[in-house]
Amino acid sequence: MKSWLPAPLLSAAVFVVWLMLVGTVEPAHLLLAATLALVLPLVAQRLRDEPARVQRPLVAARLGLRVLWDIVVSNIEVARRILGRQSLIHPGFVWVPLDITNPHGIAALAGIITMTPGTLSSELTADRRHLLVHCFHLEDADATMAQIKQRYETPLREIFP
Amino acid sequence: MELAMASFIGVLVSAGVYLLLRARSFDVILGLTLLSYAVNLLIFSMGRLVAGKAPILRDGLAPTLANHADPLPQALVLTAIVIAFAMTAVLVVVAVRSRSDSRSDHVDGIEPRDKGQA
Amino acid sequence: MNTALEILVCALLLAGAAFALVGSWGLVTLSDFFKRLHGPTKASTLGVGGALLASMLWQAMQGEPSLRELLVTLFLFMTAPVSAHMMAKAALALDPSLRPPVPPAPDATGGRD
Amino acid sequence: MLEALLAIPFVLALVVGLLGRNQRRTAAWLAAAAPVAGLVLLALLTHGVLHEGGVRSTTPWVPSLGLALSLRLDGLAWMFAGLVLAIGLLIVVYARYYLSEEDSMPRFFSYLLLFMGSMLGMVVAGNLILLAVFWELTSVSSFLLIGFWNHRSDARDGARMALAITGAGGLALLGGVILLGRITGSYELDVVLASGPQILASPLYPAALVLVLLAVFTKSAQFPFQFWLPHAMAAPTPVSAYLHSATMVKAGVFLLARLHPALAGSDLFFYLVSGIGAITLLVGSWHAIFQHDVKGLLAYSTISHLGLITLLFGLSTPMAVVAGLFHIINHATFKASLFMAAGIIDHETGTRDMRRLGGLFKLMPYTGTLAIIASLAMAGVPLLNGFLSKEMFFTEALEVEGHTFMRWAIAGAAVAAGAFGVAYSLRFVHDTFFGEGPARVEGAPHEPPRFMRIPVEVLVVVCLAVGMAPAITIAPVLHAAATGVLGEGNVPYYSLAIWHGWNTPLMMSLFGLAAGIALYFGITRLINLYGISYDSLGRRVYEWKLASVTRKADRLTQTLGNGSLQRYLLLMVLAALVMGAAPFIHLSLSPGPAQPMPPLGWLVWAIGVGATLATVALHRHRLVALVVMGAVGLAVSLGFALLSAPDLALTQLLVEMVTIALILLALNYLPDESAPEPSSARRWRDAVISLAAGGGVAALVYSVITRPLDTVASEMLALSVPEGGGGNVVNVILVDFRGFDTLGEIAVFGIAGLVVHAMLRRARMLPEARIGGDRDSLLIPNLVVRLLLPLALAVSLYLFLRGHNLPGGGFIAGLVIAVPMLLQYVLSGASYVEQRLGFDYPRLIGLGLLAALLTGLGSWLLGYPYMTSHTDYLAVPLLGKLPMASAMAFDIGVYLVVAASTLLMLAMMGTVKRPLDGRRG
Amino acid sequence: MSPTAHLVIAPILLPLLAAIAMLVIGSRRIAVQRSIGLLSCLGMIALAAMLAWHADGGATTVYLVGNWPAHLGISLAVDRLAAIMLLATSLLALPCLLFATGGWDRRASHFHVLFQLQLMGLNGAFLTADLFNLFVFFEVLLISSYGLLLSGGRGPRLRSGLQYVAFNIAASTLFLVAVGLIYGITGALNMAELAHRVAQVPAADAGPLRAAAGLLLVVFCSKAALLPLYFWLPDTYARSPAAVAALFAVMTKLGVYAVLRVYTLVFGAQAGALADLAWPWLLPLGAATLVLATLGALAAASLRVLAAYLVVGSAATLFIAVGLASAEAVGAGLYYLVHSTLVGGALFLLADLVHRQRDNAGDSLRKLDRMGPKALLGTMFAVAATSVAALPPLSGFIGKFALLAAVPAAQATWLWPVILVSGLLVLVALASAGSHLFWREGGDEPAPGRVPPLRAVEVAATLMLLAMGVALSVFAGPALRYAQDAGTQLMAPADYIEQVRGALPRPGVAP
Amino acid sequence: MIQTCISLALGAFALAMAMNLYRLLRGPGVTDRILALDTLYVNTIAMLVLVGMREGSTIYFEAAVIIAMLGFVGTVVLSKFLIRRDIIE
Ligand code: NA
Ligand code: NA
Repeated sequence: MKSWLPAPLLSAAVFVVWLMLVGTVEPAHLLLAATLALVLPLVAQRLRDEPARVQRPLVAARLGLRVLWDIVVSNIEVARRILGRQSLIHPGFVWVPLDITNPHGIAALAGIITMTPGTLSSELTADRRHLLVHCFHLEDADATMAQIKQRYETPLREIFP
Repeated sequence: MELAMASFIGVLVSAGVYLLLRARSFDVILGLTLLSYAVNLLIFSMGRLVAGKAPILRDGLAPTLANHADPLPQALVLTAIVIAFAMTAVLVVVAVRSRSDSRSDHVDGIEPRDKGQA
Repeated sequence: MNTALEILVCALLLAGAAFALVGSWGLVTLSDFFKRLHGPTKASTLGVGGALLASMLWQAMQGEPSLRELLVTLFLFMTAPVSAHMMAKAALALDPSLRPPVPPAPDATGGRD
Repeated sequence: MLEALLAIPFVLALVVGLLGRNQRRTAAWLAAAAPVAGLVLLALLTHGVLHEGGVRSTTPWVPSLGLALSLRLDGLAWMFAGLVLAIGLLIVVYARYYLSEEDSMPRFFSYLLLFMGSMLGMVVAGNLILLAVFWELTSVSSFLLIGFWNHRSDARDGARMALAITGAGGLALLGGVILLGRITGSYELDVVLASGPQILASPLYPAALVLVLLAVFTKSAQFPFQFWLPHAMAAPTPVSAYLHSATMVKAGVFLLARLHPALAGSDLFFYLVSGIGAITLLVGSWHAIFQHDVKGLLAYSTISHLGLITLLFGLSTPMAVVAGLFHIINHATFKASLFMAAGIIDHETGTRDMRRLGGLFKLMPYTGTLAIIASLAMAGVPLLNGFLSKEMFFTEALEVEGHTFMRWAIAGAAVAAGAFGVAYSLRFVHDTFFGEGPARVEGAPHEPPRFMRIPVEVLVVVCLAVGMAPAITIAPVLHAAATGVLGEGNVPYYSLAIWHGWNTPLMMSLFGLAAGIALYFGITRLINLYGISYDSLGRRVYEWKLASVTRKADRLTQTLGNGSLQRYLLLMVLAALVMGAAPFIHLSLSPGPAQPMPPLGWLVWAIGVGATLATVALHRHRLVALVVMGAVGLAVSLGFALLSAPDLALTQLLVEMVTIALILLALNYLPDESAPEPSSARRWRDAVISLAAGGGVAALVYSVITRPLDTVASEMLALSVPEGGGGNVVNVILVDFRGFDTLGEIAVFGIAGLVVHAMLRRARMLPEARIGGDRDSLLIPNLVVRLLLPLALAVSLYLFLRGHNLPGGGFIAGLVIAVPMLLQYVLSGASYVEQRLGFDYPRLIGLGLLAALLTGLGSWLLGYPYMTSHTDYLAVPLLGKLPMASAMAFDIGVYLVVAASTLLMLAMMGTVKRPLDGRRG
Repeated sequence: MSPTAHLVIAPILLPLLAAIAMLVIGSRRIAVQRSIGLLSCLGMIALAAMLAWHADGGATTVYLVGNWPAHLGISLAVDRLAAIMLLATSLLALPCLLFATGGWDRRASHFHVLFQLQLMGLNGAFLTADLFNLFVFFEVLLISSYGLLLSGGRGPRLRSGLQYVAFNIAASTLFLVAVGLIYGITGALNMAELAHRVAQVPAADAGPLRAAAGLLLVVFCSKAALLPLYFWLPDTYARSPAAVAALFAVMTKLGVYAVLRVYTLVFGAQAGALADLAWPWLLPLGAATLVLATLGALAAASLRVLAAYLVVGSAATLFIAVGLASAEAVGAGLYYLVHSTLVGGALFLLADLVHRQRDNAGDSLRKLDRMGPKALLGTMFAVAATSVAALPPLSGFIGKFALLAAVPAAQATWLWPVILVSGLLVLVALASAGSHLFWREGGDEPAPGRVPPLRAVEVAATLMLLAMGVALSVFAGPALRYAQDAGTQLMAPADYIEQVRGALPRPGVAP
Repeated sequence: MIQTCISLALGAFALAMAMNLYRLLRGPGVTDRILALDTLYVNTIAMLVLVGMREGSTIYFEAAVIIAMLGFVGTVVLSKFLIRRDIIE
């Protein structure tokens, strides 16, 4: 199993992406999609040290929705600040200590932080223990840090143990 | 529209030629890149400027030039883009090697102030 | 139904456009690089996302439902953070003084498990 | 037989040339065999010459040019051939003993035979072009012979000078004979010689004459070209004896004789030829008196005698022609023997300087006697052959018709030259054999080896025999030669008696003799001859000219091709400006109506123009310029997208990405900034030129694209689906209509990869600057990009498969896989990627090209031209019918080449090694 | 379709196939690469000979690639001119390759592949009847030439390589501008089709079309190194590896070929408002280039620079022939072209042999040194020099004679002196060079082992080229006849146009 | 109505792109320009999608996908250059 389907999630993604691309579910394309889903990850696998394994799909789905919501909310928030007076904006960096160790989890966390407006993951220390986050408007560093850890890191630790 | 295209091409050519005539290999590379944009646009516009009529045939649409942009210049531009890229790649490598060997990134491989002594 | 959908499409379009505009406005007006870096994330998330959603809906209304726009969104959501991350790193590399000192390592209990 | 006569020397030259350096005897024997065989053949041909109007043979060579290997042996040619062969034989014998151990005998004789063959070829040529061919060959072979002692600088210089002067003459001759061919319609000598009146009447005649005479005057060392001959004396003496007395220098006067029927008869001919001849006669004989080198004296004497012969041919009367021919023979005999004698003297004493010579008669009386007899012949003393022809000359000089001034001038010149001739002959005899000396010479001079003397003896005997019994010795030969020039029955009556009574010519001779003796002793009394240092004006002019031409050439070349790319490119731009603008001096631009601009267009325009201008403004800050230029690319590809060219938009986008990466890779090894330019004038100049170029192109584009177009593309649209099997017409063009372009294009692309590979695989370069610290693992981007790769593969495959009907295709698909791979390289490092996904990219390029090539070849099997596409539908169970266009297989090749080559370039750029010693260069 | 019908395209496919085979087999097995390369070159000679023989019938053979009519697809066409070019190229290629097998091919990565692909580009350029396809093949051969020039190179070679590459890319850009404009005005790319359309172009388009044709002329002249665009050449050629420089001897000829082809066919006598567009420029520029090239030769400081200037001079001579625009002159020019290609190549090979036999001075014409086997090299030099200097009886003489004979009286008054005097100065330059190299000795005895012995293959390759030149003189009759027939054919392009435009695709193919 | 909205949205995106252009040309830092270019790319996606909507055409989709998937390449390599100079180590 592991040898020819090393990353089932990735295979699924390829399968779906293919069907999305061709926009049909004809048998020929299903077959082709399946084939690609088997073959392409094998190729890509050679570049990957450890495949991502998603453990808790439900948690993941919930996290996804939460992120979407946060994106909307913080978009509005940041937009408001941009259109407002510049002097009211107090940007700043925060080193977020990481508890999560799974590299995919870290990557996901960094991505989520960046995608939600107002925060931006800028750097990861070499030991992967700290993530430098730049905040568009930093009022309380500890609160921001805690919020990131609670809203995103905790579920991610479940998803990527 | 034609005027805009022609003027854009003209600006690209001017910029490209100006950079082409500079003394440093990198500037020449930039100049040739700009010139290649200009040339691609030029060939492309030789098929005349048509918006929204890609030369991709569909059922129910007669395959004529009234319904489709001239595909031939597009094909030529594709070839030209590819070739220009290939040439740029070679030029870049030559420039780098020349710089490394002669300690100067002057296109003549020698700093102007050294020229008298060489 | 169609009207409602149409309104939704319009809303998505206009909202997306507005966010993109604000993001780019931020890019123009904000005073330093790290602040400006936040602007475009608006464009790439809600801005483009809105347009893509609108397009998807619109196609569905035309009777040619397609998920391809979703694909664009997917790729954009994958890559945009990478861009931002890299630019931030680049800015820090150019001016290392911006980077605050790394705090001491968190206590071992919260660490590896 | 005629061919054999001509071939023998060349063949033997080759054979001798291949001999080893120590095979001296063999070389000499073979060299002697050539003239012996030639003389035998000539003897066999004699009957045909004397009684059958000549011997002819023709082999076609280049018929369309009228150039044939026509050989023609008439009396003139026969006489000259005899001269060349007979003296040639003597020279071989002489040289056998003259050359020292250090001299390579095979090489010498090879050159000598080459010359002999060329000379023979020239005299027996029956075609003017062929004559010119051999003429130049004599120049070339004489170059080799003069430069034989090439360790000596005077030999090298003399050889070069001789080649330059006589070679120039040869080129003039070529021009002249082409003109003659134009006048007469043929280069065949028989035709040309029969067309004298036609030639004289032609408007081209003066040009033809002048060109031919240039050849004559240079070859025969006539004024003002005479100066090369004394410098040719650096040659070994056998060469001087052969070339510079008997044969090569006679080529000029031979040509005068040869073309006499065709060219003579005009005032121009008369004045030019006799005038130059007379000047040369005087100049040569006067200068001969002041030479210190024995051979130099003989050389100037030769010049003067050649002037005499030229003068005779210039006079053009039949008697003058006879006299000229006669003197050719006489001069050849006495001068060759004198040169050989000079060679013996040189050989024995180690010097030819008359200031050091003297008193040799005591030491080598036999040689001295021979030399004195020959000198007397040269001086024109009665009972010797030189006297006879000189008498004929005096007679003719007195009978110059119609031109009173010329008659007096020529007669005067004749007497004066006679006196000078006596004077220098005296000097030669006196300063070498009598008086004080020899001084400061090597060893004890004594008589030379027996066989070295024989040739001199033979020639002196001829001088005496002809001088005393001309009627039985030389008359038949002279008659034959004169017939060859003047034609059967046109030879005048003349008497070759040694005594014609006390007539004016004899008086002139005697006066000249007396005056010459007086002159010599007068001069030696008045001035110290030995104190004169002599340098020829001609030589100085030649050298100065050559040096100044070379110097100017050098300066000009340095100025023009100054190694500046900027200059070369500027010239190209200017040339394009001129050629692009030139039509509009007469014509005008007449653009048609334009379409309105959509608002989005203005945005794209603004991005494009703004970014372009910014690129120029910022170009010195390279990274910045690169970033800004990225927006130009975006604008271009947006333009494509909005103007109905989705494939172009895609391609431009992708290429843009790779290009930026490539240039960045390069920037690592280049300075961050361009050095400031010293000259703002130059910037302004370039700016003006650039604006002109841009404005010109814009005007052209505008005027073209606003006018209607009738293009072949309409047919392509119509045929794309039914015959090309695809709805994306651009792709159908790429893989089918113009698939052959694409084959070339991917070849270019593949080659680019190979070139980059070849240039970098062993290169070691040091980056411009290094940023310290360890490499960042870039974990976050890395993981994303690795996730992206399989998805990109899927997209790539998708774009590939549908390319024939919708935007996409092999090239785009290839880049869509190459770009994420590029990211892998960037984020994970080259070694990481290569370890895991290391492909042999060059081989992949090969396989891609193979796929493309084979797809095209498939149609051969079906009997169709290369690359004929075949579309079919393959029925597959469950999947239904799959379109199988052969063009798609071709696209696989494109795909492979593009992906492999791009990756090869990036990988090579990314994996350059550092220099071993850590320093640049 | 008979198998022989495919002969037309074979000179393009054969080297491509050879290159592919080398790539697939891998670059480590040099012996295999050499064998493939030499076989391919031999095959090319055979193909070119067959095509030349076939073309001598006077017909233009057309090959419709992809079975499309000429104006839609890309067509190849063989007439005498194309055949001559193919033959000259293949005859030059074999000795060049042979020379390289003496060892250079080991030092330059991908040498054999690039060599074959350059031949593919050359052959394609000579065969194609399509203007844009001509551009593509130009690029194929150019990029291969970059590789051949630069692979294994360092220092000065890289410097002039940078100039060469940049200059040629600029020229290619201009090529595209010109082709684009021509398409934009006429709507076609096939040269026969263009010929047809150009003749009917409306007056309003004549100006831009003339401008486009003028730009194209600049491009071709820059390849052919015509004033004022030749200055790049001497350095580049002089610094190229010998086998490559020798092969480059044909590259300037390619420019001349392109001028001949395009400006007789498309903008020739029958082109209406655009008739005879190029000739008035070419004659004076050719003459001026000849003079300057001659001066360059006179001033040359090394044998290779001298050879390079001679290449420029020969191209200039060709332009004089072309500019005269008569069948005889063009015929003479074509003969001269073959001659100068072969002998120019030989001179570069020889220069390299000399260079390596003179340990300290190389091929310098300023410094003194000792030379290894003087007799052999000297004789080879003498033969080459005789030919180059247009001394009889070798091919150079015949070519120049034919050219002089073809100059009409009106131009002869100034052209003859130019040609003849430049010939003389070349003679002087070569005589000086020869006497310096082979007659003067000086400097120190080279350290033992420093001067490698001459390699047999290298000498054989050089001799082979010289022998070809000699053969060209011996068989000057038929050769010149062929060339002049080619000239006649070129000056009356109606048949070419008709054959190409009228060629019908083979029917019956079911897409 | 939708067409109007599309046009409005297009206008807005165009304006946004114009502002990106301003930052691109103005700088001041090289990172600002990279950011501007990146944003320009992102906005281009929306523009292409909107033009596709307006014209009822799907041919702009590929370009949108390509930019979304690979448009960040420029940003990444430029940033990497600033971080390490050597973009492929
Ligand atoms: Na076809
Ligand atoms: Na296809």
